[in-house]
Amino acid sequence: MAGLEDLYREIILDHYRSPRNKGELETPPAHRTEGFNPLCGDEIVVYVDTDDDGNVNDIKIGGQGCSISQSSASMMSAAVKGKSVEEARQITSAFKRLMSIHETSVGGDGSEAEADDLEIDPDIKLGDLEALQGVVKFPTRIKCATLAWNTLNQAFDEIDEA
Amino acid sequence: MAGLEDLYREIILDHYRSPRNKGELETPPAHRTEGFNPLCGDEIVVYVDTDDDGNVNDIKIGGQGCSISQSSASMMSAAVKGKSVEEARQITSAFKRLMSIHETSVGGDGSEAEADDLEIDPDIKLGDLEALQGVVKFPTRIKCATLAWNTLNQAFDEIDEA
Amino acid sequence: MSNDTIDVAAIRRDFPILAQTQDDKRLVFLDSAASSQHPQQVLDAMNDVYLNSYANVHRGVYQLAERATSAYENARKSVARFIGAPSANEVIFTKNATEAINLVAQAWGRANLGPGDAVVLTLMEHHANIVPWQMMAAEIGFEIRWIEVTDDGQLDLSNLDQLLDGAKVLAFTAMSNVLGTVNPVERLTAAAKAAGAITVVDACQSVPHFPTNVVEMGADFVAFSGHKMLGPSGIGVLWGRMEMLDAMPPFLGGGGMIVNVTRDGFSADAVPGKFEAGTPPIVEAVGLGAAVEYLENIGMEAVRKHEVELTAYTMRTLTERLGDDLILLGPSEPAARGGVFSLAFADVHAHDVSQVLDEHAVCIRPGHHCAKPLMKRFDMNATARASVYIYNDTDDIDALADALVAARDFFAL
Amino acid sequence: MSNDTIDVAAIRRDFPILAQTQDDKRLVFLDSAASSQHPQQVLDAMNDVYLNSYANVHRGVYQLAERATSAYENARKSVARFIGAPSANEVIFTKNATEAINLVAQAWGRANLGPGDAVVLTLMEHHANIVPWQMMAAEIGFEIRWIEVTDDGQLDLSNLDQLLDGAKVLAFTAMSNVLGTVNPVERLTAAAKAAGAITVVDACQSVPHFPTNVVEMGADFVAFSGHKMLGPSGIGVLWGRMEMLDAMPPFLGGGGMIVNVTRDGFSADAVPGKFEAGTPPIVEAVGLGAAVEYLENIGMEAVRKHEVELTAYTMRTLTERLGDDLILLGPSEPAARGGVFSLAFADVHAHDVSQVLDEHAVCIRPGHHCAKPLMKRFDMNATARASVYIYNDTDDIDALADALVAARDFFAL
Ligand SMILES: Cc1ncc(COP(=O)(O)O)c(C=O)c1O
Ligand SMILES: Cc1ncc(COP(=O)(O)O)c(C=O)c1O
Repeated sequence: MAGLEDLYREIILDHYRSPRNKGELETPPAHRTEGFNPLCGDEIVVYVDTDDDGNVNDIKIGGQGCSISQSSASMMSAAVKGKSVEEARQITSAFKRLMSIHETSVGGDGSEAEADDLEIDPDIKLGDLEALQGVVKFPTRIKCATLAWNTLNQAFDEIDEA
Repeated sequence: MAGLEDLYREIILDHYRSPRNKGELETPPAHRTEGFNPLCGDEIVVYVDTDDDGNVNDIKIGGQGCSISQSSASMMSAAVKGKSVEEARQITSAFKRLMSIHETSVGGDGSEAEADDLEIDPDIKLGDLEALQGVVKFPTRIKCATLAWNTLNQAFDEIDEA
Repeated sequence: MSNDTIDVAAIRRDFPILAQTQDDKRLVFLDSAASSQHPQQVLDAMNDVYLNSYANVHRGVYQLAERATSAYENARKSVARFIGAPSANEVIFTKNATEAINLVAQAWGRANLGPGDAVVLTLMEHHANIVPWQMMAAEIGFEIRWIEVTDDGQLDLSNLDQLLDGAKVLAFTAMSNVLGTVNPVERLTAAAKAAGAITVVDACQSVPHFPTNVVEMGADFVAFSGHKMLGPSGIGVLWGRMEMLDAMPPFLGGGGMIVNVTRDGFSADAVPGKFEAGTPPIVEAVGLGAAVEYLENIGMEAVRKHEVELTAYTMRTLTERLGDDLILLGPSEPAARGGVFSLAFADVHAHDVSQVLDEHAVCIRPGHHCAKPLMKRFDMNATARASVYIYNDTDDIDALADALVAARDFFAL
Repeated sequence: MSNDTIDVAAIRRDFPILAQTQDDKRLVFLDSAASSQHPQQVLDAMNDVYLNSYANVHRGVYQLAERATSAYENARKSVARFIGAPSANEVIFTKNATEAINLVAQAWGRANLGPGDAVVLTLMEHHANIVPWQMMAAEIGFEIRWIEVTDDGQLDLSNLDQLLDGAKVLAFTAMSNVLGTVNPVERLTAAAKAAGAITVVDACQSVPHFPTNVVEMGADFVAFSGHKMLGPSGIGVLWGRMEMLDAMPPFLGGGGMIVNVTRDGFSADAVPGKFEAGTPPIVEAVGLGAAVEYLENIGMEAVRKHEVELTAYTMRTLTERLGDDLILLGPSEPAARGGVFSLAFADVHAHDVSQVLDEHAVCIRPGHHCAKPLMKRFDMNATARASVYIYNDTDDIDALADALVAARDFFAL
């Protein structure tokens, strides 16, 4: 099963089995946003607490999903916690680029193709998240990997609008 | 053009060129019913004047259509004029049987397949109308040949209901 | 082999796609509940139209058009015969079952439902038999009532009379696409009739697998799709009782569904034309006609018997090989269900199971199967669903079991 | 042959159906305006899916499903490129153009039109662009206004501003399927925009024959069918500006168009999923994608040039051979029209003309061509319509003229 080891790296399975920042935050002050993968039924709930200076003070993840969507959410939470919203958005863009969004097709869903065209700071390091690179070879799984990120972005948008 | 001579018998062309009973009747006392062939746009208007004893005192035909629908209407008017409504319905059934309705398929149109199941008097003679038999070999033209008859039947139904 | 058993090896030879290998492994296709594969006979029938007799239907007098029209109308007759419809004119071709149900919910619904009315659905419906009613409920303001589902995946009919009291519609699936549950169609239609409600049966999962007689079902409307019964994509069927279809307004407007059009308005054609606006899926209907003939040649009794046997084998094998590690939703009695198996491991997500199975060339489908209210009822967000058809045999089930064992082991802590 | 001319003989070799004879006569197919024929490349693309890569789309993780999904989505991209759509997600697959127009009239219409509003149509519309609006007018109570048609078959735009005053929608055909008239699309969309009306362009007869750029057209919605542009039956396209599609409610409800469904309601998916309820015409979309690539290889400029030349030849030949016996509707300038010829003899009905032509293996269509209000305008109930495409040449036109002469003589008094 050569292909499978590409997809299911050890670190991914580790985050799946021991998810970081799992749980809920009180709302308010935190903001709660739900995301769905309409194809497979995965649900993500992102609780994010930002302060007046635009920093992600805390983040918690709820919901159910496959190893890819859950581990991606777990790694995301670790990557953005304590960062500024601006940096978090940059990491999101960098991650989506890693997922080849814009270059490869995902099929059927408007949102992916509309990924934002932010200039990405070359200093952004994805670290552990790079382990998800193998997902690119499994096109339908890209939606699993990006679910949490799209939900986080939506949470930021909702906070901005409020 | 062997096939064509089957379809366009001389008597058919004669009725087409010199239609019998063409015109209108005053309504009331006559009854006016329109029929359409939705496929080709042919229109038939049947004016029929029945008396209290259930006889077709007079009939006139209006509308536009192809040689088959026009000649069939013309022959029909000649065949039913002066007959009782009951006889006229019998002739209609006999004519539809000649058109193989029930046995062959016509396609798409509910009304044809629902042709009534009257017992047909074996004494009914179709006479000139037999010339239309060739139409059976040209399935789409069956609708042309039966348009006037369906319209007449509808007129009788409307008179019955009134 | 006796007359009522089917020769799977011979059938497989008719399905070119099943001969392929994936990484040198025999392809094991267990996703027919989503969409089935196609025998060469169906492809030949469609190619024959395109190569020899293609034209738009119902409008030409030339020979190609006559041949295309009669091929299309003969398909209508074949489908009518297959489902026991009293008249071919009661068979309306749509693009899929979803359009068929929307046609009823929207065209019949707008003409017949009002605020304060009630429509009864079951909790095991596919979204295709939920969302159209929810859309109309939002527009019109009627109530939707739900027949609950028991723990072993049956409809809970204990309060049926109460649910039907004052209801105008009962819409339900003949067989669950998630649980495999075969519902008591005749009991349900009879109860609805007694309560004065019309019935809409989603027969997507039953028509391909069971002998069907719409008159015996006692329904007013029956919807199904061609692509789940060996037919092509792009074609579905709405059967309706003529009386209902006659009295209903049209759904889509356009060419082919009118008797006359003036500046001031239009008059609709007779059924079925009234409901087939625009150029229909001509060649797709012909393909479905060929699929129906293929199934008739096998015999639907034999199809059902094969599937009950394979269902029993599947349940036995999965229990033997995976025991308590694997949850199988739905009724435990093979004869009470169709060949649809929704599986779940406690610790491995359906999506991951499917991925491992794909490595074994075993094709199954993970997800909510367009039945989210039902998934919620069982507190799941996804299952891995395997489903069988005439071309599946015990080898396929053994391969499924092997691959499931591998999936469990791969993700074992 | 230069680069912008087309090689009809080479093209004809790609269309197996055109090689057939009828009573030893070469088949002369002149009914492409109703539905066109299919190059082997389109049939091969569809067979390839059925033989190698068929599965339901968007829902499986196994390789067949991945391949089917990407074939389907690649077709969307091909169509988007062909019509100059800014995003592939603006391309919605329907079963035909009629469904596409109904989608706009019903889903956009119910959300945006009210009593007292006005919708402007032209008198040369196909029923597909009349009846959906009449159905909504009857439901909602808005007014329908008509752009008249001049004697030479052009839109009478003298009172356009007045007609558009206060109108919410202008829906019109880019090219008449009866008269061949090519309408001034950009002028009409600009006038509508200035008046605050949205525009719906019925591009059934233009997309197959002209280079198309939906952005330059300036329309909000554009509808067309696959089966008139070398594609299979069972597939149509609605293109819409993303902003419009985003803001609209869905049309059909079911699987594949939702993000979530609960007992209490549903939330709709993003465009295009929102408008593609149920299993879509998967293989039909792939066939349309292949058709688009076939046309791109020829080049739409070359297609148009060929048709203008053939139109000029047709008009010249018919005049020479039949003179005043034959009436040809529509504009007299070949460059102002498409290759659609509605013909009428004073004394021979179109149905009879077609019948005689069929004996000569010449396939044309008699009738009202689903444009009864237009026929009435010209005081006719039927014409005999011949129409050309890339596989027609001057031999076909000569055969048409011969057969018309024979028809006239057969029915001569
Ligand atoms: C101008 C025009 N509009 C609409 C249609 C309807 O297309 P379809 O029947 O494919 O829905 C046609 C073709 O019949 C047409 O020519
Ligand atoms: C029970 C049931 N109903 C409805 C549908 C919808 O069928 P389609 O997608 O062909 O419209 C399906 C299949 O997806 C089904 O299984």
